[in-house]
Amino acid sequence: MKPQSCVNIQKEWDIVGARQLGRDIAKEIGFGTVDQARIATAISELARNIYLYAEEGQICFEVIDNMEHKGLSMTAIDSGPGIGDISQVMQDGYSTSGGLGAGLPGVKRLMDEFDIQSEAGKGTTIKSIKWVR
Amino acid sequence: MKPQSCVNIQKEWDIVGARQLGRDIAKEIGFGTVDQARIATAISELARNIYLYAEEGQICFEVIDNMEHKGLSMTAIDSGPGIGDISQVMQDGYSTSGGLGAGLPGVKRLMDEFDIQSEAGKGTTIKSIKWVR
Amino acid sequence: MDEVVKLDAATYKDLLKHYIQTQDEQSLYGVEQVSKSFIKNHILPEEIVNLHIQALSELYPGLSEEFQHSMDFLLEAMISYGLAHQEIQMLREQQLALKSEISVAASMQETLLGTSKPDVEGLDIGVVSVPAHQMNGDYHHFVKGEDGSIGIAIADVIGKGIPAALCMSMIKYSMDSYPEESMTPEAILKNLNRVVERNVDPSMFITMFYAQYLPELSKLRYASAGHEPGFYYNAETDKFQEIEARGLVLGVSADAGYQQYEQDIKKGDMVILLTDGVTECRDGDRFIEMDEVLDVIRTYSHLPAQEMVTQVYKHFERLQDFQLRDDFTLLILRKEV
Amino acid sequence: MDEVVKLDAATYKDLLKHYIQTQDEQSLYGVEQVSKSFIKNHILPEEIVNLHIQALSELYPGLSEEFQHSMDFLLEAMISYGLAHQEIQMLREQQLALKSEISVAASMQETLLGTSKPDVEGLDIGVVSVPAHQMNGDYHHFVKGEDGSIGIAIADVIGKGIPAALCMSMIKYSMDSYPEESMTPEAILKNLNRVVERNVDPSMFITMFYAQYLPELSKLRYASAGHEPGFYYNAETDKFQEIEARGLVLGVSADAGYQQYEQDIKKGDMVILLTDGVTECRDGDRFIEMDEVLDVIRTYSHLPAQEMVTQVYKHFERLQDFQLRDDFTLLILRKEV
Ligand SMILES: [Mn+2]
Ligand SMILES: [Mn+2]
Ligand SMILES: [Mn+2]
Ligand SMILES: [Mn+2]
Repeated sequence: MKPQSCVNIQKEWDIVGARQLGRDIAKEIGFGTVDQARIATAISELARNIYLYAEEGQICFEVIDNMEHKGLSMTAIDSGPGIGDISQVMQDGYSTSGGLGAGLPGVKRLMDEFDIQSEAGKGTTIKSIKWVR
Repeated sequence: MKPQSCVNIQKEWDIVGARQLGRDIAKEIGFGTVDQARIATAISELARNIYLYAEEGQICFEVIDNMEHKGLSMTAIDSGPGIGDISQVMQDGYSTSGGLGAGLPGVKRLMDEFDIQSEAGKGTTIKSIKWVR
Repeated sequence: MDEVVKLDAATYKDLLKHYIQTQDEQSLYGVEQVSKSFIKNHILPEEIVNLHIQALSELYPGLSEEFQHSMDFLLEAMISYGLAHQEIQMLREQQLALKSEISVAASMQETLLGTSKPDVEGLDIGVVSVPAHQMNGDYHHFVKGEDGSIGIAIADVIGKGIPAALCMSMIKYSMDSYPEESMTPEAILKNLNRVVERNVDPSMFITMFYAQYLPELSKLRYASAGHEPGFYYNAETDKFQEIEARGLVLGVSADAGYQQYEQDIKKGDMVILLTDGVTECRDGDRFIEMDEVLDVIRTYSHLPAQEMVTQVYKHFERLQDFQLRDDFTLLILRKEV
Repeated sequence: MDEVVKLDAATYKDLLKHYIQTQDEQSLYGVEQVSKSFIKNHILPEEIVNLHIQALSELYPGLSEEFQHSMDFLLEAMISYGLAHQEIQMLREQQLALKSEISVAASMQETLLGTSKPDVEGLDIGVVSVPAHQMNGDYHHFVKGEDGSIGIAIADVIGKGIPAALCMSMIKYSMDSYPEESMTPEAILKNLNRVVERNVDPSMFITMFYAQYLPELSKLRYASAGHEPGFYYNAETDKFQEIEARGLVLGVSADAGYQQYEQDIKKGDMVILLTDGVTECRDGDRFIEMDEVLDVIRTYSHLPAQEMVTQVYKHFERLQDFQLRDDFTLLILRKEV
């Protein structure tokens, strides 16, 4: 297993940096063009959430390579205000009503696995994995 | 105003013929590529309805060219079983649930104007117009 | 499924090749069919772009790098559309679940509110009541009194859909508890007004028209609680006239009283009761005039009452593009002999 | 709007040009943003393909005919996706309308079914009741008797969503009409059973657990109509035990009778009442075991009762991926002194 690589998200430019790193790793471990683009879009969503609502946070990438399968794990951690009602933000259309973004349900769709933990006032941790097919 | 041109729909091949005639007229009166493709798709839906459910019918094209605007009018006439509950077939998803086709709501979306009249046992007449923008 | 998709992909490539060579309509009709099959098998638009890139680079190995890069760029632009596309499936499923729930609730409501037209010698009755959505916020019912009189209630909860229907069900529960068949229209409205005022959310109001037809006297007795006025058709003069009746909407003031009116009914005369869903039909952006409703009724007045109301409903359903904006209830009573 | 779209189209072309030259990530991030803006402005996928064709043929006027034709073909394949995309907007609007209707109905229901925790010296009560959809088919309420006893009802309509909620509202209407506060649990269930049997659709069943806490005797009296068993926590032995109670579901048989049980409650003891939405939580495809529920309750048992039930709910909400499969009601009662 490779060591974790993380990108700090503070300015909008960092979103591009995170996408670049994520895409490079994805390409390296064998994801096709479509999946690379989906992973990049998921990174955008996660990173924009940090940039817009948490001011500070990071996205960490880890390659998973066990006997059964290979994949990319992404963890977004921030120390922002946290999410009060997770059920609500995980609902389709909650953040997309204006077509402004795919929101967290979008990330869940773009990736294969998804878990979120959040505490008001402390921050949010979102972990997601995509497996190479 | 040009005379009406009609295509009889009896076999699947006639659907292609109707699309070809509709697209030719559409191109001639100045519709762009996207609108040509939309008109062709609307013709497919109308013609398939006749081919699948009415056995016999025709689609007639007429160029509308008055002071204000120019457009293509299409009328699908069949002597099939008719539609019992029009409200129902005009509902989204009624015929598309399996993704099988856009159905009549699709035709309504692809065109600018849409009117339908149907009588059980006698047949159905669907008139739709698209205006050149 | 995967086999189907592979087959579709091969067909796509063949059709593409053929189209590039001949630009024929048949290939375009073919790709439309393939595209529908892709949608059915949950293939997303960015995958179509990817398929296109692959097919083209197999058909024309010497394609320029610019073209390759441009297509990767287009693929990226399609990802958001793919996400939106996936939302449809979710939305469709949710919609289906909600609708089936509502339809169960609606059939519970139908059982609860069910009424049947009384069979009276020489009286032809037609009624149609169609909800704008699945649950009906309009209400009508018939009661046959022991004295041979026919009680007819027609009501409309302000608002439509589920909340209105829920409200209506509560009213029905309350109404069941007192002996309507022995009371006059004014007394019934007075009583109901108290029940509504006490039991229903203060933001909910109900309008109701209550009529009693007395066959032996050929008389209609009625009272209204702010309800859309009905019409009386005089066969002798061949004219419609509004049935005037004043009265406060149910639920506003606990001690409202209601005035009672009377009307003689002769052979061939009609009584037309309705809710505002009929009179406030819209044709595009234009509200229809009451005269138009009466004209349509007149057009079908040679038919039996039930067919008459059905045809009138069909007329306005089409006029409104098959999407009712409000619950639609029309009730016609004709004295035949 | 049109101005925005024109601007977006120009941006698309610039980004495309830049990407073809450099293949940089920034252009791809840029096109993602543009693409979202297109979606927001109701631009369909086939229009993106068209835009791509135009941009590319302006940037590279010498593009091959094959490429041109291939793109016309791709555009045709996108029309079906465009139609599906338009359906989303419709579906979203309908969903919004339905949901707002249901939320009005849900708040009417909340008013109707509303209950407040009684304030009793030395008794700590916590309750959480969350519907799986917007309307709750679970029910609980508290009654304070004149003798100082606390009546607690917890019930579940078989099924969930709007029909269950509608059914629950009817029950509430019926319950309001008799003097619950002077009756024993067995008598209350016996009475209610008759009401349900008579008034509710035969396909609808209701399970109910009725408990009375008698502070002066430190005793719990209870009876159950086929309801999910609750638990008694014995502080002395630090053990949970199931509260056994047998009885037929409400509404099956008009003359069902109910057995009444008693339990002494000592300091630190807890009574845990729930609906099957708690015990039939699922973790993926696996149903959780009852012991897991009790373990979670134990984990938070140092907290005040209200916080305890909230934390337990949050635990299972997350376990179920934030999508409840059934209405979830958990009520905990702790004797403090
Ligand atoms: Mn209404
Ligand atoms: Mn109305
Ligand atoms: Mn239930
Ligand atoms: Mn349940």
